[in-house]
Amino acid sequence: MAMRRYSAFAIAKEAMSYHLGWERAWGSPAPKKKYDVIIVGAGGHGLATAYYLGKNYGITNVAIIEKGWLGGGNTGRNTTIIRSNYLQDPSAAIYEKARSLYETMSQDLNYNVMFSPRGLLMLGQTEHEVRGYKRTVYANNLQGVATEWISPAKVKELVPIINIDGPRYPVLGALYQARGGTARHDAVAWGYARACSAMGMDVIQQCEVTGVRTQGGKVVGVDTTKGAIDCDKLGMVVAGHASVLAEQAGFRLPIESLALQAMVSEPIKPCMDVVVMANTVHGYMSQSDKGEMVIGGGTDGYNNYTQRGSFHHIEETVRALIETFPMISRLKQLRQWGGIVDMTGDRSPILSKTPVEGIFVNCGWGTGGFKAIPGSGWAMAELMARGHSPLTEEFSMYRFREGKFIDESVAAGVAH
Amino acid sequence: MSKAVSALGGVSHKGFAEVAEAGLRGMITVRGDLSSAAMKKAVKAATGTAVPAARRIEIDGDKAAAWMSPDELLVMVPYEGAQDAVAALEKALAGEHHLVADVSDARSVFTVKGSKAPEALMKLCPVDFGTLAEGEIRRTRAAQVAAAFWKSGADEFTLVSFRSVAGYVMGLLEVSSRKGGEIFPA
Amino acid sequence: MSTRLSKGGRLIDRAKPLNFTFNGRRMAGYEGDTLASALLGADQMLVGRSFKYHRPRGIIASGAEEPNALLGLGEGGKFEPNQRATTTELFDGASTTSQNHWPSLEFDVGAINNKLGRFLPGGFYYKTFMFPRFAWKHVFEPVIRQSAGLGKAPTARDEDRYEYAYAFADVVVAGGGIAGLTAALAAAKAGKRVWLMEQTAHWGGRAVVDGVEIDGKPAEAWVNETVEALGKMDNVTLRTRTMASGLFDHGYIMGYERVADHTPGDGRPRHRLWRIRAGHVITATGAIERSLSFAGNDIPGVMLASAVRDYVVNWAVSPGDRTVIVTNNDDAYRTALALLDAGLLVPAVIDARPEATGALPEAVRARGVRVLAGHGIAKVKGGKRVTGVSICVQAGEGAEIESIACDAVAMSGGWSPVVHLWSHCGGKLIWDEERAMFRPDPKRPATGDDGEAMVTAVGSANGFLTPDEVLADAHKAAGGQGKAPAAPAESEAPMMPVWIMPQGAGPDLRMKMWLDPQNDVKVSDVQLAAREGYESVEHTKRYTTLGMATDQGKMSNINGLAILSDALHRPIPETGTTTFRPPYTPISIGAIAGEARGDIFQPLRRTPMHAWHEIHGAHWEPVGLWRRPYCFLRTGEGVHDAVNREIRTVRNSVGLLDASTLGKIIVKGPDAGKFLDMLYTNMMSTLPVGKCRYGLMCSENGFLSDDGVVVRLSEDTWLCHTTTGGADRIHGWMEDWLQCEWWDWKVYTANVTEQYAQVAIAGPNARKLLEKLGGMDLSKEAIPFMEWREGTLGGFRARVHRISFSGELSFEVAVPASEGRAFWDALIAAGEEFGVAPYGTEAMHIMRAEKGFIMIGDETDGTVIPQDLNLQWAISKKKDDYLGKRAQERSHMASPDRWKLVGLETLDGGVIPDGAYAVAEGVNANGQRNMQGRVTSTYYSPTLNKGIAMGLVKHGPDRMGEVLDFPVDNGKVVKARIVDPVFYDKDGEKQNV
Amino acid sequence: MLTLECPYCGVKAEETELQAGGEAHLKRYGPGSSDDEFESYLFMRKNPKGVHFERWRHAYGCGKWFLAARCTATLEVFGTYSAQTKEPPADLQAKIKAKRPNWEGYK
Repeated sequence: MAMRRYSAFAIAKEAMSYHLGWERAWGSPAPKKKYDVIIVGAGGHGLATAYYLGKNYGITNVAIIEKGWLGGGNTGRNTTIIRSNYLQDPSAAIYEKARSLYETMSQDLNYNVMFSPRGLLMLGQTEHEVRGYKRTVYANNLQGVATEWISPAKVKELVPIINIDGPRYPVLGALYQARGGTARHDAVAWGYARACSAMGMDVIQQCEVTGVRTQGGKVVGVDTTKGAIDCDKLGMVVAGHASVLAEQAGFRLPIESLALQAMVSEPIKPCMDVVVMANTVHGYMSQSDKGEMVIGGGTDGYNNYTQRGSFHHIEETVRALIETFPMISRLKQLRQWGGIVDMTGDRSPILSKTPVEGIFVNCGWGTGGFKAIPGSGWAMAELMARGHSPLTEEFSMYRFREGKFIDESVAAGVAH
Repeated sequence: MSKAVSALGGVSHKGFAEVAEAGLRGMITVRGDLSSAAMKKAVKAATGTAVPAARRIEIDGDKAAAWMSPDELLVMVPYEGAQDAVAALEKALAGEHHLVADVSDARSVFTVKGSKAPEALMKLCPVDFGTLAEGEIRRTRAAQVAAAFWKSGADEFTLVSFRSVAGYVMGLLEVSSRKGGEIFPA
Repeated sequence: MSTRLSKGGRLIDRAKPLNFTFNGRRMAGYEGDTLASALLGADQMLVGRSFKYHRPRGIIASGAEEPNALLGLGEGGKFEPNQRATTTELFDGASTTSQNHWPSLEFDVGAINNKLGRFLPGGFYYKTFMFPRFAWKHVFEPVIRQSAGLGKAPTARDEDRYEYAYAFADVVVAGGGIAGLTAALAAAKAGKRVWLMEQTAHWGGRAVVDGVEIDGKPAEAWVNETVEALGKMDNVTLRTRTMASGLFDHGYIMGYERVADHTPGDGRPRHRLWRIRAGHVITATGAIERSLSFAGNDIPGVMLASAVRDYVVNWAVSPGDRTVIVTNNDDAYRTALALLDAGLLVPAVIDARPEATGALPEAVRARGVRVLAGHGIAKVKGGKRVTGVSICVQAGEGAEIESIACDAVAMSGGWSPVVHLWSHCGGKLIWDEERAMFRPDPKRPATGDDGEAMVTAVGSANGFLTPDEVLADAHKAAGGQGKAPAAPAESEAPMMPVWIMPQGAGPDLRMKMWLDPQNDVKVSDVQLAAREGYESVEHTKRYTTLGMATDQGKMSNINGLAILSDALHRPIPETGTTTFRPPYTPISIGAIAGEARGDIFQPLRRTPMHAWHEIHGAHWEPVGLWRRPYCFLRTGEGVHDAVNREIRTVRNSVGLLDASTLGKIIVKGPDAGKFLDMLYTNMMSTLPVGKCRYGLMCSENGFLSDDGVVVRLSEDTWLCHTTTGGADRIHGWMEDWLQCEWWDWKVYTANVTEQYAQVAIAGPNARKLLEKLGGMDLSKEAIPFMEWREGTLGGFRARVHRISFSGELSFEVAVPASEGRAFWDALIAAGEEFGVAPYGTEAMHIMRAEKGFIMIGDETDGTVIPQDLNLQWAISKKKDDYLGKRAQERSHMASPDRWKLVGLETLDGGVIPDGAYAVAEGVNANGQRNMQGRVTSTYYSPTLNKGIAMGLVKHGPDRMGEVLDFPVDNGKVVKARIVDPVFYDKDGEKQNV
Repeated sequence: MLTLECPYCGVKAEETELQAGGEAHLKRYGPGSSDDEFESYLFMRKNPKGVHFERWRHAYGCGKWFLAARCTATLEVFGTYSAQTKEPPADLQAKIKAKRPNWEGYK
């Protein structure tokens, strides 16, 4: 379907007719018999993969199949942080690719995803952490990622509500990425879905994959609740449920599914313009455009597919953040929720060919997937179209047997 | 042994319950086969009590033996008697696979007294005080640290923590027993 | 106007007047008032501005569903934004302010958005603000942020305290209305341990307002008797002001007790968060009345019919003098009766149903009130207050039939069971066509650890709306024996679902029908979302923000769902609901943190010498939960100077390090040697009794995880030292292997870390100092390097190890922790003549770096294997296996291209910045500069008077003498030469004297 | 917020008293094993949406590791048992099978 441009003028024009003239943002097609490429999972990563298959490689005979509603998994459940200040080369490359694509995403998609490069700080609260972050700054500068180490005074200037004096964990400085920030998570999925739909791709919601069909070690199609669909290539992009799908295709993945929780406070007037991560105390916080303080912490320790986590993680996060931001004690928690994240052996993602020819897998983003969406889609599209991509090279699912890890916990306690 | 001091020097606070650091206590970790004859004999000799059953503490005057796990006991004696008790236990268990370690100085002991003592503890420990049996020792956590406690008198609990966190535990107990914080005001 | 009536008010005590302020204006209320009832009693209907359009907002409800009446309450360290006035009890001196307006509530500049409303439909921001690119962050977003956000941010540190409490019960009943009381009594009589909580300060819920009769008594009397009976039962705990805020897995239910919100400053904790483990949960959480969607339904003065009744009956407050009632059910007629009973005017009841002939409508007619069946409100007139309503035919398009003057509208769109707790843990709902409500599906409850239902909904929370049904349901569900409490059966005519009023309203009217008055979501916005393909209820919610306000859509979410379903021509159950997430209503973040703040925010582990360090200038460094002195500052001394002084003291005379935090684990048994050989890369089974050996431990993934000195205490007993951070982790690791893999091996372990205070006495004068204490022969012959002896030193029971991490003559002495402080004092006293001084972790780090010793956490970071650090000498070649060995055989780990440990020396003698990378030529496939090494430790060495560093460099040990480039800040490049990592006393002569 | 009964001391402990330890009954592969075996041992996990056998430690209690059979989709706990076993006890397997007829069984 052709895409009508969004703009202030279009809104003004529609306002004259009570906005009755707006068209669907994306179609609601029935599946065709066969596609060149099927992407399983219409979350941010899956939709972005499809989008770049079309945009960069002209592959548009694509279906994106979604069990529930598009963007309804982790894309719509995260704390929307965008950053690329990773330590290891492969991570910095793909996250910086993603961050740079976020810069122009609203214009590329003609959909305001509200990318807000408001600046992101990772607090150094122990000597050990300071050393890790300084190392990251040096690495980033060689990787083409603009980060710097800033003083406690500068931290206080950027975040007036912060308590930098401890006494337990005084702020000793911060790793600062000025072009890190946030975006509106739902809009990312919706914007991609609209763009994919406009390229003639089929976004098929409420359609669960029930089996993967292979012939002679090669994929030939999938069985779904809306019937069998054939394909030449299959991309599995189902955060949280990757193991279940891999099992259907007959292989196993080095991942475990865990619950990760987040919460928001009631909205208040703007008091913090940047994103702050405090890894010593396992908490991070930003303020949304609605005014809610968006707070996240660590994962549960046990396998879980329920999208509900254990409350004590919320408690741990909150008490730590109160120590650093005393004012939040008098705010109220509005809502908490959970998502299922899949964790690999080194906590870094997998973008990889698989033992089945024609099947590609994108999973294992753990707690950090949202920020990677455009870069992940870009790289995955290249991998699927060309058979290789420099951005995915190191993220093979076979790296574990070689002992070639991409470990980001080196610099920080948690990798969100 | 005047050089030996407890972590907090016996500090106490009086809120709706009275909380106090109870001073040094001889404590010995004993690991081994709890059902063996040698173990029974060794414990009897050290504390005058039987080997406690699972989750039980056997008390005899100022001595006690508490069940810590299926292969571990905590033997309690007066602080001054700990070294002799270690030696005696070692001797009694010789020839059996076992481990005896003096941990008297690795622990802090607290008492929580008063009719509302459970109200202070139920703010800290995820334990059902309604079903806590007489003579039961409960290993759990007190807020963010490991602890064990048992009912040591009509209106009294004894709580043991690691020594390094004694200040934290006393902080917890003081805040939890502060007046006005009664959970079930009379 | 709204006003206080001269009589009545079952909850207020007129003998106890209370003063408070609203926006600085003094007002008065009574004890028993909520902030909302007090404001209404003082004729303050306008209480805030909406989120998006800044429209005037009045009080709508009387409970948790209130979307509008959110106030700033208190001042300074007791200020809290967004306090819901309807659920906050009035107290004397309360200082309240309205929110989200500038410069004032009456005149708000932001209301310009209201005028532009037609240009700001749902989701408009996704379609615009995209050009120019920088403008979102710098222009549009700041404006949007400033106009959103409701209450002011608190600025001061919270002055209140909070706490947790744990409770256990067989049955937890949430809600203290007649259903909850009935269920609690039934369960208690069955011998169950029962916990009953009620979110307000009062028992009884709606029944007491509505004048229900139970067992022949007025509800109020029955409630009082029942509460008294429950209070006498030992197996029952009753709790008011305690809201069941969330249900979590395995019957974990959270109770949010507002202990002292109504008595601030009385020394009690403000909130208590109950964490209750329930065998079974009964939700008796009642139902919430729905609004009706007619144009202008957001104008102050339009309220829920039940709320109007509550204000009149409970607080003797009349929201208006002339109240028009609009309804689709019989229940709203009770409000008419209550108003009439209070002597107020009801100009008309507008009933959307074609006819209204039930007992309640007839009773109202009998009091002379006009009942207009088949009619609706076309629109409400007024701006900051209702002035009248325009009446139309419900089945039409909104043409005005007549206009009725009034100053309040009481609306009722039917009732929605409160299903939040039921749903939090996965309980499912079914659509009840007849009652037009989602109610709990008893076939699909949330299940507990046993796989069985863990929640039962009762009463109106279960969809029963009349007292007779409610009581019977609650009694039965709780396993009640014998007769249930009974109420006379009431015959109410069926309600009629009304999702839009009038049914044929055009776009102009639909743009004025509010679904979510706080966030300004209107009927037209939901229809727009449906039109644009946001068909999933979650899409619609997120696109329009429906139900995302601080009330989470309690009042009108169902209306939105119905409108979405209608727009998509699909039945309501197919649309479903959004996910119910905890908390039921917002709970204070302070309560979630509990007692953990200030000194007890986290455990602080202290060594026996901690207090000494504190009073002697310790500059602390957190290491795990410990704090260790980084250095000891003397008056006027900087950190750097102190560290250098400490190093010189050790190198030239003698220093003391508190090493008590090092882990100490006893490993004992016939298989202990075999076990340690698996744990360490070294051979530990061959270590002779009396000797010490430095050992390495790897994870099963091959990476170096910990190191330390292992001591053989006796034939079958070893003592393993770990790093400070490693003690508990390594002990757990040992137990893991012993319990889960090699459970037939005879080995016991004990973590005795805290049993000992440990002090390193290091420096050329170390022996002399210790000899002054006396009691042991400390000569080289009696206790050679890397050996240990037990004895008495100066009267202290001591285990003395000849080990050195500084490269100097060094003794590490362990004494019982209880004597640690005395021992330390003795050492300080004995060392006075040598100028002894304590040294901290930084001096220790530098001295070990001077010696080329690696440090876990510096040279290792979880990606380093022992081979990288040239520690092959510590890896036994004789062993078939050790933890990590197989991993280290993998191709990447066995690669000769791994970065390896070397020393680094700058060409100019300066210090390389920490963490700097050495670059190689060119860039990689992703355009990143190639790297060939990095700095792992770097210091200024006062001993050598120059910078020294260690690093990992590709093929490093083969490249001695090569110079590497380390780009650092501002385009500068530091050049450093690859050298031997041992900078000081290469032959180790000093430590072995 | 789970509760699991420690089979050693009988305490029905809550999750904050426990430490989770991942999939149970992993067979250790050391030197001499193939790359496949070692990779499978250390990284490849069943991660089922359904019945899962897993390790827990009663960390704040008796300190013992034990094993649990738990459903990762509903969090139902079928039972806990000793860590000193190579595979789930037969009676537990039978109990699970009875409750979940579609369960493909252990392994």
